[in-house]
Amino acid sequence: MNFVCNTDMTERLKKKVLIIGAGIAGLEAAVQLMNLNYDVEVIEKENFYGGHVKQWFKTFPDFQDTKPLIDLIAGKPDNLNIHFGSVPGFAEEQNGIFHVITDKNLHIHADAVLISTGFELFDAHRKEEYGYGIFNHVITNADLESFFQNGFPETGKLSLRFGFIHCVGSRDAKAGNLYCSKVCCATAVKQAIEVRQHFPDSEVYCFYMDMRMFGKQYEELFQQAQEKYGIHFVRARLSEVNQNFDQSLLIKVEDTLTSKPMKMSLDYIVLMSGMEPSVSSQSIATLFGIALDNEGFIKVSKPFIAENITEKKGLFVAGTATGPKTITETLNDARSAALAVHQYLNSK
Amino acid sequence: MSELIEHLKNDIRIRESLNACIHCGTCTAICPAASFYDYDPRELTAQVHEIISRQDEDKLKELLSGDYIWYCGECMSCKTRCPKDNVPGVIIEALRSLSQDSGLFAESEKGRQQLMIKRSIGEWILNYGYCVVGDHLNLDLFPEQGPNWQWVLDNIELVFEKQGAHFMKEGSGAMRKVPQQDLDELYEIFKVTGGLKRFETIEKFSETKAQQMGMEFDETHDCEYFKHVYTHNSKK
Amino acid sequence: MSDKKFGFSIHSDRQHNLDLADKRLYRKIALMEPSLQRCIFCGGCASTCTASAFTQMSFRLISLHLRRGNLKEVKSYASKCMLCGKCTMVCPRDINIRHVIVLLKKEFSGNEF
Amino acid sequence: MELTGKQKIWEKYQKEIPSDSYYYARSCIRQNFWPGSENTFIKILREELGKDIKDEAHHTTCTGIAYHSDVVPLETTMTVVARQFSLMSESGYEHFVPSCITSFGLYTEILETWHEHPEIEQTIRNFLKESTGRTFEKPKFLIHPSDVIYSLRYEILKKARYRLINIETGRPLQCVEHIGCHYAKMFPDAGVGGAEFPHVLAGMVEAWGGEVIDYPERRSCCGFGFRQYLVQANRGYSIANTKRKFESMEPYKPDLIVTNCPGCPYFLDRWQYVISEMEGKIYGGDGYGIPALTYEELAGLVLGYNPWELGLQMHQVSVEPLLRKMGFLYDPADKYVVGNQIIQDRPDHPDVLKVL
Repeated sequence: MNFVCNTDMTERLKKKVLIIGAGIAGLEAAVQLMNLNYDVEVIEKENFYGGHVKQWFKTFPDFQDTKPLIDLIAGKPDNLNIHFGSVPGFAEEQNGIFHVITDKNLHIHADAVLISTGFELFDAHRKEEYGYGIFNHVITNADLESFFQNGFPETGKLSLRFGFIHCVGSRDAKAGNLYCSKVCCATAVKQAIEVRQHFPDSEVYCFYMDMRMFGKQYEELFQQAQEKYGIHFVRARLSEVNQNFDQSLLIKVEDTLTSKPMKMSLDYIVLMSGMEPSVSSQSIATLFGIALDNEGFIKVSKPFIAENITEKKGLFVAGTATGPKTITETLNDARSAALAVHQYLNSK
Repeated sequence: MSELIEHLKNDIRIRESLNACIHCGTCTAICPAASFYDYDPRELTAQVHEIISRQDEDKLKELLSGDYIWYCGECMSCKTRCPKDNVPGVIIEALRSLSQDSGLFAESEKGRQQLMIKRSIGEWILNYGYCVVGDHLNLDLFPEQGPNWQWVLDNIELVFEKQGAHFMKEGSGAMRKVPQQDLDELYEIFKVTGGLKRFETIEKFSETKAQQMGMEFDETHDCEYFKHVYTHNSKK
Repeated sequence: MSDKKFGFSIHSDRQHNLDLADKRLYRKIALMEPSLQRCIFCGGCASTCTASAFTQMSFRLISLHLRRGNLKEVKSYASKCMLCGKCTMVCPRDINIRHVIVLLKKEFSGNEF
Repeated sequence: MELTGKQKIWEKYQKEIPSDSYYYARSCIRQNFWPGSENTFIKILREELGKDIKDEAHHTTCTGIAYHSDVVPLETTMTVVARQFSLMSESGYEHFVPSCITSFGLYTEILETWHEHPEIEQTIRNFLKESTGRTFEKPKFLIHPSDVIYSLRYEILKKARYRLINIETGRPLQCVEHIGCHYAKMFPDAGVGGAEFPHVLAGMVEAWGGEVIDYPERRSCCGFGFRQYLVQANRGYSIANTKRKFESMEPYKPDLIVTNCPGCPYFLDRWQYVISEMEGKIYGGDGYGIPALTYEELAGLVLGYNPWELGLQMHQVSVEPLLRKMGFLYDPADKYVVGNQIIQDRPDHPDVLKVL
């Protein structure tokens, strides 16, 4: 089958696809669908596109700046039609046509809808014992990215000790998330290296349960972190954080490989908050009457063979709205979703 | 099917507090016993999980006969932490119950100490209606109480009266004498629910053990065996 | 020794304090054999180790204890090694384990911990 | 970053505390070592605040200490607890207030177990019926007396005669609060402020003018460990725990320790004496040690009650230095006067720890 747009189709009245969410999944799918000659409209709750990636400084494993990457995706078509600061407030389907009204009272009639509402970072406040929002130097992976982008607060100290805490809000029944958030191990290694580059005199520890370096070049990155940057990896999960008299942070873990309780002082603790289902995904699922899976992500109709198709005809899903994904996976998923939409509309 | 393992498996505390362990060590990190004994609640949890899933009765007997299950202080700090909803401290409760009810407690130094607890706290409950009774807490058994407590003991009725307490007097109030009818009800509860049976089991196996160890044994706090289990610590 | 008056002594704390760990030897060895830094504590070395069949030898634990500054343990384990080199052959991170042990043995010769 | 984390947590863990009609169950340890504290609690509620609190003769231990020292089976403990509820129902009360934290934790756990497993509750009902002929209603509210004092802390403040302020410096007294593990570690929702940053004592301290110290070992156990203290051979565990806490709080120079659980002040008090005897070490206070009080004693001091009726002479660590800091007017001689009798005996002095 030939997926490239053909002349028959251009002559027909263009079919419309509504994409909800202008993160990298929504953007990539939009571009692909426009190339397939569909009329695409995107609504985005924020006033910018690029989603979480936009707030990230660099990617792993290759330390690319994120900004050019987003421009590369979004910059392809000049006429990308995005309604910023809008969320769907009403949705109805009749005879295969979706009628969506936004909170700004914009009416959209679409032949297909693609949900790309992404994820939310786990709110680290919920791990009360980690002291986020209580102790000044307990930060999250997202805070650290913003420090990289906007500069670190003055510390007055050169030889800082950093501790990266993996699995924050992931693999945790107490947090309600039993799944692995997948990208945090690689993110931690990336950020640990960046910290060492930023503060050459610093000492960096990663506290992990399992190093899940599954992607191409990830394991190499891990090895580089150990060898080239002297980053220490300790198999442990953080139990609690306290503050020392000198204001440094005291952590308690078990050094599981020697079976001993262990404590150490740190200047910064970076919590690797995992991916959680976004609130938007949940409200949109309710709006369109589709189900969520056990973890609260949008449920796909058939694993493996229809990962982008929801249980409702004409309603598609792409990116981290269905579960944690890397940037590469998200972009591939978006292309796959575009294809699924195309197949659907082509056979309609 | 092993009876011991069935018993353990059906204990509500095991049913509610034992899941697969991911060996993260958040329990051990803050466990007081892990700091001050050679003990690791993470390993304990994994061990019990394995015993049950493999039906390994020999391993269970070994565990119930050893010191390892007696180190935990049941502070339950582990309950707050575990990301898999395990509670090593509650698993310990189930193991200790089984160790006593099977008599295996008498095989370990730490397990044998249960006799002292039965003969103090245990009996005070039935005799007075309290777990702790001040005038039994003398400085011979509890020297750390210090000179002020000795002074309290020497003048206990007056000191308690000063604070509005009713030391072993009728009526309500602190350290009042619990009426006999209530003690009778407690006794009946212990009889019906297995409390007395556990006491008897502790006594019975302790006596046998004392004979094996060649130590004098009677019902007092002064016999050789009682003093031995109360004070002996081979680890230090 | 139990205190005479009270009948017990204050237990010592097993908790490891990483702030106080002496990491000088680790740094020194890692400088001479940088591949040591790549260790992922998989235990491949220990499971193939000839000495570990008869003693407590485990290079995995040497690697850990060296990083934690537990030099007594490191010395004791290292003394068990017969330098057969099987561990070096199985290491998935290609660490020159044999060389690390040779360096440690040199370090400890004449030094009592 | 805005550091409002603690406030947010405190808002999250505010439990409903009924304002009147309490059925009080006394604590084995509190009655023995701090009998004045229990009476002070009743006095504050009845006399200062006009509340109804039932204090009757027929209730007993919950067996908690024996249960956690493992000599009493779970079924026995549950049935004894059911009997306590039966006494409460019989008296026409619905708000159960156990003085002990071990009890409070155990009651919470048992109610939770019964909720999850109604068949167990039925078994226990049958046991109770068979052994005593009793039936029972479950309490509508299970609250700890410290929850009650917490909820009334500002009313107590209105009647306060003293503040937790050093009258010489005008600065807040530095207070260590120690919660007691079984208050909220097992069921964070059961405690005011939750398990990690409990507010129940911190709220009292702050309301009454003091400042709470957050030291690294704040969350650690006092070291009781049930069998680990009860058996002499194991006491090295108990004291080691407490010592670790003292060492951790020492740099903050605490003026006092306030506790929630009846057992904790015992260990935080007595082990200071033992450490001083064994190692010659005294934590803080010009050789006098750090007074470890119950929250009832603290409330009583704020209200200006006679320290010797509160029972402060039963502590091994002398409280007089604290009373002086607060500017508390007290009669040193009254320590030994009971009615028209005078106790002639005086306690011996420890070898190292200074006492008054």
